[in-house]
Amino acid sequence: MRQPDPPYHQDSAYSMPPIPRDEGALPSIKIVVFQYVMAAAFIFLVSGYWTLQIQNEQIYNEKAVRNEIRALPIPAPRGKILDRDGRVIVGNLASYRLLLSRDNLREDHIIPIATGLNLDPKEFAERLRRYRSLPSYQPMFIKDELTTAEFTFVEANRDNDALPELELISSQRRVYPQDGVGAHLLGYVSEINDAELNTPEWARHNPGDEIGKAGIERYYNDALTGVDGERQVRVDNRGNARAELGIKEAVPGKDLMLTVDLDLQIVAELSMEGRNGAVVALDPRTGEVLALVSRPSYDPNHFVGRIDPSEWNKLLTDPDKPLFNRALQAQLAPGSTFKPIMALAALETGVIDENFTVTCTGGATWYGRPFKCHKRGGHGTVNLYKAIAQSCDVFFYAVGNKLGIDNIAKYAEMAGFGHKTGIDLPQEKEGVVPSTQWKMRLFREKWFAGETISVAIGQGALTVTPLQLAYAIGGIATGGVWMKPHLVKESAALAPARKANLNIDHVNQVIQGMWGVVNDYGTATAARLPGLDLCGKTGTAQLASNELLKQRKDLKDNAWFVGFAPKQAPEIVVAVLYEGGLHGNLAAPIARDVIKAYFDKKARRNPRAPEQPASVASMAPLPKVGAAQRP
Amino acid sequence: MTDFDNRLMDIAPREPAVTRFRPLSWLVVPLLAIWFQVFVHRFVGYVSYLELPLLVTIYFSMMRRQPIIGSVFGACVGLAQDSLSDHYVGMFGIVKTMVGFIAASLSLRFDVDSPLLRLTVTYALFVFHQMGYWAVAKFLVGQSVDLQLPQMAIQGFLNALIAIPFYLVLDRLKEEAR
Amino acid sequence: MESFLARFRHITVLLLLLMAQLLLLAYQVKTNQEVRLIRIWAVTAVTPLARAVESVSVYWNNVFTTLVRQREVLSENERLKGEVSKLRIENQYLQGELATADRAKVLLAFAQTIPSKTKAARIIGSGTGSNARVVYVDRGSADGIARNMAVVTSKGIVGKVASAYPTASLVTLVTQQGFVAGVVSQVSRVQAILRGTGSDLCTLDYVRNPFALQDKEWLYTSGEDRVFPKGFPVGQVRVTKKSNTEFEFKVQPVALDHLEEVLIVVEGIHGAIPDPAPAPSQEVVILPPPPPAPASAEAPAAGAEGFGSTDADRLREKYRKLGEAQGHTYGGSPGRPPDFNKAVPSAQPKPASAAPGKPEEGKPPAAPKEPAPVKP
Amino acid sequence: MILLLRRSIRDLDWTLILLAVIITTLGIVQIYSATLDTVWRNAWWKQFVWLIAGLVLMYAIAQVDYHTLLGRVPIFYIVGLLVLITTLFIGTRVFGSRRWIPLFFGFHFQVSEFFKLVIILLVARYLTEVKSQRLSWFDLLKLGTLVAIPMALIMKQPDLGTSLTYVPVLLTGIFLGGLRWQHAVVIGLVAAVLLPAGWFALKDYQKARLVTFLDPAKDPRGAGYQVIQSKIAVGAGGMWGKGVTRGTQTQLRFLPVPHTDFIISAFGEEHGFTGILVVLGLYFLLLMQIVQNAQAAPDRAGMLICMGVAAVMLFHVFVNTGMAVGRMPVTGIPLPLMSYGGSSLLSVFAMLGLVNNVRLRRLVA
Repeated sequence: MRQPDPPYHQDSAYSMPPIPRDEGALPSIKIVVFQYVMAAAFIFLVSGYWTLQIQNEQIYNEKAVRNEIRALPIPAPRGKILDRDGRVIVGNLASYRLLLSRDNLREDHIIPIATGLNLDPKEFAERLRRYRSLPSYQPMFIKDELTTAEFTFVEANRDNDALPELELISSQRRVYPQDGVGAHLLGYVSEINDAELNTPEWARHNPGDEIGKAGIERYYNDALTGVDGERQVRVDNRGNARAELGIKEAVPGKDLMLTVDLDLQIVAELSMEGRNGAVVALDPRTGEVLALVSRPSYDPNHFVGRIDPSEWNKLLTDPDKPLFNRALQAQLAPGSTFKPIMALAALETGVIDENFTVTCTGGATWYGRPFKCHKRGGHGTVNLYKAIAQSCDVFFYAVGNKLGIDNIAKYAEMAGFGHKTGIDLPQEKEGVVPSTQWKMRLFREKWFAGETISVAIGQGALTVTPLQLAYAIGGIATGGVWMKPHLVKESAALAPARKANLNIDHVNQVIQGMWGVVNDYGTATAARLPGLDLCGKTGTAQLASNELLKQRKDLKDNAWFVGFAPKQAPEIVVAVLYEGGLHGNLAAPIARDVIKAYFDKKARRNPRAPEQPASVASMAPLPKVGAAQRP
Repeated sequence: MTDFDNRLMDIAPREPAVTRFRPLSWLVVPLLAIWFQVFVHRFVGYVSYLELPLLVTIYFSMMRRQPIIGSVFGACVGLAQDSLSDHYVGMFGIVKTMVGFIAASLSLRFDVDSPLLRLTVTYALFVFHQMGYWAVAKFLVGQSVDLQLPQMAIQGFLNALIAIPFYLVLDRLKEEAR
Repeated sequence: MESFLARFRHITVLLLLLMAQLLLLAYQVKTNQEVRLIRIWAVTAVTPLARAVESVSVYWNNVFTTLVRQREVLSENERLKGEVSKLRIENQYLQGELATADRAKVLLAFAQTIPSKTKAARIIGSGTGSNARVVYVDRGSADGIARNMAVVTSKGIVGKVASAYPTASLVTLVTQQGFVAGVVSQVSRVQAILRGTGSDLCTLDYVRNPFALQDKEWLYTSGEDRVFPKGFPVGQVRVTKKSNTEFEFKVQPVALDHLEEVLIVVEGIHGAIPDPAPAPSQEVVILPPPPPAPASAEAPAAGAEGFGSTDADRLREKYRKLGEAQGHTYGGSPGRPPDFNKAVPSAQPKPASAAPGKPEEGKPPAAPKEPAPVKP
Repeated sequence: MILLLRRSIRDLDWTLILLAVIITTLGIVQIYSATLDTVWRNAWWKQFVWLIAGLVLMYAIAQVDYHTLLGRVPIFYIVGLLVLITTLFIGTRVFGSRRWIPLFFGFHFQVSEFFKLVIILLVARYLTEVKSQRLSWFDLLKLGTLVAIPMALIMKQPDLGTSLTYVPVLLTGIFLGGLRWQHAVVIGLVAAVLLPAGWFALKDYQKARLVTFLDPAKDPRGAGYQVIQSKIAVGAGGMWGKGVTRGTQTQLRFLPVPHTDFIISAFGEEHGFTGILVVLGLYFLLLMQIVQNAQAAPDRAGMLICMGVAAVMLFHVFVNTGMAVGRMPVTGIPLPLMSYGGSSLLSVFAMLGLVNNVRLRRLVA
């Protein structure tokens, strides 16, 4: 029998006796059940751990390793760009990026750090404050490209005793020549953008990579780009490296040796300074590009990393188009520089011979239209030599009329006009060589004979690039062998020379005329180099018809000059485009300086017994006209 | 407890003659040794191979014949030595603790006044000490230290040689056993 | 349990001691923090003794040297007249006094010649490890010494204060591994970073222009590390490897032999540190930047070569000067063509009238102006 | 008095205490290992202080006769409810839920942990008062409501895990108190109907936890991340573990909260299956010891108190360690004695105090 339980009192004086022990009421069986449940629960738990730790340890170990091991890339340095003598045109600069690990930053170190790095402490503290919202393991970027002094400061003070917050990360920065020297030739590298990432050309690159975007940098991007290495590190769940496990070194990009001669390039750049235009210097024997200048230029250094948008806009909207590579992309009327090709075409086709003369009275009428010669009073009786040397337009009107447009086109194309030269630079333009076919294809119109007359003096629809002009004249100067222009030696092996079967006599007559241009009271006596048989041809090309010119006075004539030397075995051919230069003889000194630089350098390289000092040589008498004719 | 241990225990307990020292010498001698280690090296470069704190540790542990005291004494000397150098505190401490323990344990089994045994024990413990320090530096702290065995052997011999007269000097500090 | 403890008492105590120290060690290794408190006790406890003994030792050193010299003089005097001997002895004695006083005097004089404010300190101890390159000096934070202060002697730089305790400071020497200082060479003004390696020789890193740096050149502190004031000698360069691509420079610090007294540079504290750290030794001292190098002949050249330039820039500068020297405007009006083989006008222009054709400095003479070079 | 004190100390269940202290010590070592280099690196020290405080609390609770405590249950209950309601308004918000009320010295006090004691006493008293081997529907409903009110308040915090810990006390109580099998069937059916309804009452993150429990791979960076990382950590431990402070997943912080809820995962990684066996064995012994005390209890009330404690502990251990290997949903309830946290540790020792209380009185009758 159970006794009634005493009521529970609210006071604390509740005392014994307790509930009497009721053996039968105690659910001992149920407690045993509970114990079994407990044991089952523990077996269930143990089995869970057994599965993970004993049966599948391998799997989870691998997962753990995948969790904690990361490969961090080591950027490979890009290959340097060297000139033909191995001088560095484009180099890399080891630069350092300074980070502040905010995890262990101490307040009282802010001022020493700011002072040491020449930062304004207030501004620095302000920047730190802005970082407050970010997690503290994220380091703060302080400065790029430390100066020597700052670098020394950081190295000397970032030990444990002084300022352990400072972290240096090394990187490489591309360095281009200052003031835009060779900018169009070299191009620039810049961070790859999203649009480029989606093109097949850049498919193997990753976001954040720096790629060549113009010039050599772009054309030879693959060779210049090295293979990035990687560092295997153990990281924590925030990706902070905790320990290094292994390293695969980066393979640096290959250095690229150009055919460019930095001396010539510099002289050409200096000559073009402050002018708009282009200079192309080739070695006609090999097609090697010795110099390639386009002005105005831009500073590729600004492109490295990411260009400032405002600066980029300024470059894009500049009316002088500094980004435009005039040497390959300016398609302009060649003007009188086309005349040597006309002359060669006329001789080769036999429409004239060396005795052919025209009387120039300062103009002539063809097909009912008046065509003027640049010399008001006329040149009088003109033969081929004089017509080239003094650039008589009337003579070439007659020659052009005799040849007809298709013959002109045939020889212009033979010289390389109207097609890309195939130089190893991106975005070359091909120019225009007009012909009956060309007009029909483009305008669905017949060719008018009157149009031929302007083409005969390098005007009309005919357009060429400075590179094409140098290539064309170089080929003629070497007697009809056109070597593909190239900037990197190995690339030449792939391209066989283009040869034309020319009568050497005809070639010599044209060259003789070009010799006269410079040395025999021709249009470019300014380019005369005493002691050197420099041949050349000036050109003054109208940009627009005479009517348009009357309206816009700012459209000045382009000055052209193309020259080569020496006369017998040309080693260098230089084409100069001087935009708005008014007259070809103003472009001539530019070419002269470049050629002079070439031969001065050659003399420097092969110092032969100095029979006469330079000062004496420059006063040496002129060789007789025609004395150096070929056999 | 293995059979071997029991046998050892059977042999060991002849009542060891505990040597007593004045309390002051427990403090002054090791301090002097450490001080010597830190400051005398500067004047006399050729004594740099000497490890006086180690010799002191060995001597006192050996003479006191109590592993606990040896361990504690070794730990104190080692820690003091550590705190005056620029490495982590505890490196010498750990090694010297073990040296003190071993020296005291060994002393239960042999005549601590025999010079030959003193020489041998000192030499062995010196080598042990250097190896131990090397192991601590390499495996616990992760420093890359070279183990120069021949040098160690020579230095140990020199230390042991110095130890004999040194111990004799220290013997003067003994209080008569009660 | 009790019997267990009693039986294994020895080994338990040993294990406990070892475990405790292991924990201590693990704590330090894991956190990379020192047990600073223990060290402060130890250093503060030992340095007074060291100081006392040091001064006694200096005294005895004087007496000892005097004795030695007296004996020398006596033996010499046996062959000389007795009367003069007394004077000689006195003379010798005075000389001896002078010699010992010399070092301190030199240091004092030196301290007065340098612009920085310094405190003289005496070296009272070295690190305990056999290859530790640290020393203790007898000035501490109580004397105004703070971490990162430069330590120099009249011979050159010694090291910098690694930690300042109340009565003493720990100085890391130039040769200690991880030590870095900015240096500049005396002649070629090449800047570099000096690194301690833990051996007797330091190495040079980040040498700006390794080609220009010559063997045996003296290095001075450049001040750019903001620790060492500019202009203290460091040591002589030894070029141990030099090829087109690889360079290796070693430097033997000059000031580390027979270190007795040093100067700690205390002045030059740039700007007050706002929050005084809990311990006075926690300050970091930053010197103001070194003054710019005096305008010298090479200064503009250095500017042009500046940071990150290529050969193209140098060549352009050369041609520009060439043009200027000859009054030639590139691509400009017709006139006498330029001569690109003329020597580049240097910083110290030679008289313009010097025969231009004359060969100079082993350069090839000006090129002959022949008609087209003959081809083979 | 002194005699009494000596007796009371001597008669404490020392096996139980020793087991608890060993487990707590293992926990402290593991907390130390898991929090190296983190802001929690002093946690192990605090846990040690809590251990001492817990032992004192345990002793104190063991002294007051549990019958007195049972007599005060209504007061405890009402005061507890008031504090729970206060918590909802003034509580400190941590991780989006208000569970803690600020106390002196910057300590925070998790009321729901201590309310467990009230629930245990409540169930014990109620079922003792019923005085019947067979519970009526009315009894079940009344007891269920009494337990459900605080549960609802705690869910409101929201803290599903802790509120669920009251359920095993209730279930164990009615099971031992005399549940009729017909009732059990009905309750089971009702629960089966109500559970889907309860689903809608759950917060989003609670749903997410349950979903990820069923399929952890579904949301590897979100709620499932914890389970996946925990399994990786445990699995990587293998047979012998990687050693104290060597567990990469723990040390590199891949394992979330390795010193509180997932301490067993950290322990599993660093000590392996061997260590897990030891710890689970210790827990099993601890529970067996509590159950043994229940069996030796002087009366029904004492038995129910001990069994309530056993039920809560079992639930905690089961859910927490099961969660670490993905066999239970992530509910955020701590592992008793091991997980870092003053409230949790103190409440466990308070419960052990109750058990000792019962034990001290076993001979009185």
